[in-house]
Amino acid sequence: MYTEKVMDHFTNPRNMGEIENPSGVGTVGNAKCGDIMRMYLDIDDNGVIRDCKFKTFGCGAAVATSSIATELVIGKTVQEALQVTNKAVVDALDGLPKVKVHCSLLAEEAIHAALWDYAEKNNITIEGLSKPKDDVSEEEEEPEY
Amino acid sequence: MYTEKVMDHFTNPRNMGEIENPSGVGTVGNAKCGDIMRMYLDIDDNGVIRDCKFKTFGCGAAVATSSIATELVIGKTVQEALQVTNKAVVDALDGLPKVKVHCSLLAEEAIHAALWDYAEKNNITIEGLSKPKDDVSEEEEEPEY
Amino acid sequence: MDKKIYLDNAATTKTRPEVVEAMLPYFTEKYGNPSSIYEFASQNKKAVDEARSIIAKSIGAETAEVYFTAGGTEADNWALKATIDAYSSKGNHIITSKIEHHAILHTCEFLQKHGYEVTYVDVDENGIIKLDQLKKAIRPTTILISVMFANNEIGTIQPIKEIGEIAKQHNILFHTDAVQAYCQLPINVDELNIDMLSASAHKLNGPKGIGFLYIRKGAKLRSFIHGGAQERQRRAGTENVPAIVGFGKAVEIAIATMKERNDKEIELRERLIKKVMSEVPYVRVNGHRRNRLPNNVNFSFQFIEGESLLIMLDMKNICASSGSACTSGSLDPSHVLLAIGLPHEIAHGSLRLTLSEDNTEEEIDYTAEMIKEIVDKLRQMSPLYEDYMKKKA
Amino acid sequence: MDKKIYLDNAATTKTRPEVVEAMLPYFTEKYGNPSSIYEFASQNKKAVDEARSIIAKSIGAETAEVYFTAGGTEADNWALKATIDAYSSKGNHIITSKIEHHAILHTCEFLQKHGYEVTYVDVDENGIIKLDQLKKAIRPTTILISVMFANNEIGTIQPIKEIGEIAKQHNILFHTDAVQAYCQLPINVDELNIDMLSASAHKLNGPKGIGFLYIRKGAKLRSFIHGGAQERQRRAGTENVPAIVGFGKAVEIAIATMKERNDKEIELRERLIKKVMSEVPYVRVNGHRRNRLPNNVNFSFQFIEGESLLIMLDMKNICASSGSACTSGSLDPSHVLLAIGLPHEIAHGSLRLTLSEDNTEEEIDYTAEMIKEIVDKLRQMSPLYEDYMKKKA
Ligand SMILES: Cc1ncc(COP(=O)(O)O)c(C=O)c1O
Ligand SMILES: Cc1ncc(COP(=O)(O)O)c(C=O)c1O
Repeated sequence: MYTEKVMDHFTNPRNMGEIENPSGVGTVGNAKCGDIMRMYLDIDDNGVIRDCKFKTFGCGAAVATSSIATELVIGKTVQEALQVTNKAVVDALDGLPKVKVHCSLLAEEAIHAALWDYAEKNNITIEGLSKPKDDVSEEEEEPEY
Repeated sequence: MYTEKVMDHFTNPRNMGEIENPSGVGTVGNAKCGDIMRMYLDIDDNGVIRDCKFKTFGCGAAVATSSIATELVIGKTVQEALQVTNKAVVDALDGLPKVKVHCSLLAEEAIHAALWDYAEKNNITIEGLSKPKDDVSEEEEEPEY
Repeated sequence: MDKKIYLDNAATTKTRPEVVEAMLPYFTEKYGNPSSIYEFASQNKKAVDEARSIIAKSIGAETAEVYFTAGGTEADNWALKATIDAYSSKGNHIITSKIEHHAILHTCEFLQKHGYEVTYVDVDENGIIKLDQLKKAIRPTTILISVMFANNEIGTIQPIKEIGEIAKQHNILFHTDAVQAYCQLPINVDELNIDMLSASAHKLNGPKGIGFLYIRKGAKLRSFIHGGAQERQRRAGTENVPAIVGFGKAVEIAIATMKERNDKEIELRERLIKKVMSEVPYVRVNGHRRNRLPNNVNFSFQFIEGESLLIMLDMKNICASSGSACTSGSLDPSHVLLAIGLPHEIAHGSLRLTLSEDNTEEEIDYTAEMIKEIVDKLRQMSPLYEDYMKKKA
Repeated sequence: MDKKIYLDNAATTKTRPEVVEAMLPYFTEKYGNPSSIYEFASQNKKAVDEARSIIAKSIGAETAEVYFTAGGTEADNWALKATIDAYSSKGNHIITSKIEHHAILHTCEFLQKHGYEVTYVDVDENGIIKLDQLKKAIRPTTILISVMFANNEIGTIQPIKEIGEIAKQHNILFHTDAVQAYCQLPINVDELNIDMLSASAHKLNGPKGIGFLYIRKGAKLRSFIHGGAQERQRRAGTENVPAIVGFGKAVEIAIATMKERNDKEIELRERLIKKVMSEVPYVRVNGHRRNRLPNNVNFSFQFIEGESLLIMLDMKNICASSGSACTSGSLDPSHVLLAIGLPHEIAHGSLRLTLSEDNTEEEIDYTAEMIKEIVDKLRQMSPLYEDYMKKKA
């Protein structure tokens, strides 16, 4: 079902855990659809993401996308991090099953949510960032009966 | 599908053939439903069936019922022959598949038709014998869709 | 002959040993449910998709256009009943032929009882559908044309390309029951404008209980069997993995050997027809002489009845059929033979012999001889023959 | 452990070697079509009827009341859709439960789109149907009650006898989906007033792709799959002889070993439940503690999600399921777990382990250990667990 990359990130998640006193933290998803992602960011004075950690309640893809997303943003500036799209996440994992693509959206949204929190805490505006919904849904192919 | 008895009478039919100048001959059934039986009777002056022969166009059961029917009537009086029912024919063959029971009716009717012919030729009435239909049909179980 | 001579390959075929070999691991070793998440079972999903891909390629389709069913009958039922449902806003009229298999005809009767209209187009004396009649039958409410690729009794191959074109011109969905033609004839669904196609594995040396329905991408189609999310949510029920794998294997072999088999079968077929025609009087060959399945021979013998003939052939170790196997037990003569214009008593005297590459010339010669002997014997018993001879004399 | 531990017998089972053995001759040797007239093929009819007779006996039915299908799903579809048709003059209302398999639920949804009315009766927290609600749901137009014998996810066994009595009192047909219960529990259709019953061979160490529908004599029933005259003109399609023979063999063995298997499975089941309950916090057992299938264990672990758990178990060579296999790929938590009142996040953290007599105590102990280890690990990753612990602290 999953690529080797996904399995690797699921079984050996990178940057799993919490950051104490994070610069920003964001939680997205909901238990109803079975995925909750929380991202912690540690951002230095130059707006560079020094560290990023995650906690995730969800399927293998949810864990893997969280894990790879942390890797993708660490070392990036806030503005660069904002450009990490769900597509980048999927590509970095060598693809995701169609029914799991929503997990990558969730990862994108989690980063955005953490950045939003950082912006609010610091009373700044990050260009291109809008208040994230805390729920992510996606149109699904309706089965026809 | 068929009992041993049926197979025996089908593969070694008894009294198959014609009788020249028969006392009576009767043909029943039709090609549409795939069965035609012809019975020849040789009846002596005392009204005893001296010989009986058949020709049949039809399935294995049709041939076997014709064959056994000839055996059942030979040596019998006309009145006795009239009592040879399709049930007697089926029993004598150790049974017939349900869809083939109509063949035994055909055999009964063929005997009756030949007896009718004999009666007409001799200008007599045989008690209990009415003019046979020359077609025999039976109600079939209607498949439900 | 001591050995059984099997000449009923249109009824069913022997499963190839290679096919059984391919299936075996999926019973006791790789038995997992392909829908399961763990590797042990999900590898079976790959096996299923491999078979699907072999089959898709064999008719020039995409893998995602092939849906497994429990056989040809289910595929036919699905194609007709579910189409109706999906296109009911457009109309309620179906066109088919008079010589379809009962899987189509009885389904059409069912639909007629439920408010749908069906036109049964005639065929000519060779069993070829009357295209002008078919064209005339088209109405604005016509939602489906279903015409079989090749007939199971008389072997006649229909002008599928022409029918496909007509359907396309009128923007009507075209389904073909290819249960007898699939893997016996080359089929390309795009070239022939086929939108849906039914097939069954046990007709091509695959296992029983598995078939498929090809559905062209874009065709609206509903499920016929509802339940779990198998077959892309179109056909529910735990996948029959061993049978699917066996089906794939059987198709792979059948496609690779098609030309060779056809050649051999046609040779044997012509040998049998020639022998019987020259040695038995009052006989005719049913079906088109050229546009026919390579392995199909269908005779009508005057004055005798088919079942008797079959039983006597059986006693000589020859397995044959007098119509479609499914309808034996019925008293009516074959609807196909009536549709090509045979009178009832001639239709009753029909014999279908469907060959395989495993048959030998020796078997064919022996069969012709036995046919002659048995037909003679049955004619001696026949009141119809008696009448005919007396009239002639 | 190096060896695979298969704990997903509700999804499908290993076909018994004896069953495969029984099937094998029917592929390459006795391959004839049972509808054919010649001895070579008609002996297969006997083989089919022998299997039918074994199966009929196993539920106290008559041989002629058992009809083979391609599986449990087809049997369910048939029972519901064709009944509707036969009893439509009486009414258009069906009663079923909220925890049926999708083969029933999606079929009901289909029927609702076609003008029929369906009442889905609630179950209690253990998954037992609310009989008072069922009684109240009965209308003059109710033509069918369909309630599953035992649930495929949580293993709860329904009060079938009571439901059968209610149905009988009201002169309503009663169908039960016994796919999970058949050959796991004793079933007598007369004692339980069952009019129709669905079963599937691959759940009891038989082959995939074969099942049956029991239909009580006298019940009006139409065909669901139309075509040839097979199965007494009720279910068309060339008989899947090898699978039918295998089904018969599997039932024969399963019935003979039922008691013994039940005892062993219950012992293992209780061992597993006890171990996990005592070693893992924040866990619950779903389903009725006593009225449950001998081989079914269903846990919900708080704060974690089922798929992750499954994949990690898979990496430890343990095959399990987080719901019905057919629905994996879906994002929604199991409708069964929601129906027994679990909140979404708890339902998502569920794990189904369905045992067989082949499992060992060692396997069970290892599984319990792995569950503990993995649940711990996943909770360390879980933001829900983090929040809970912080709140608690
Ligand atoms: C033309 C045709 N259609 C449909 C079928 C039905 O196929 P199956 O018996 O595999 O369901 C057959 C064979 O019996 C057939 O010859
Ligand atoms: C309760 C229940 N009903 C129906 C089915 C469907 O059976 P099958 O997959 O054999 O069609 C299953 C199994 O998947 C089941 O557990």
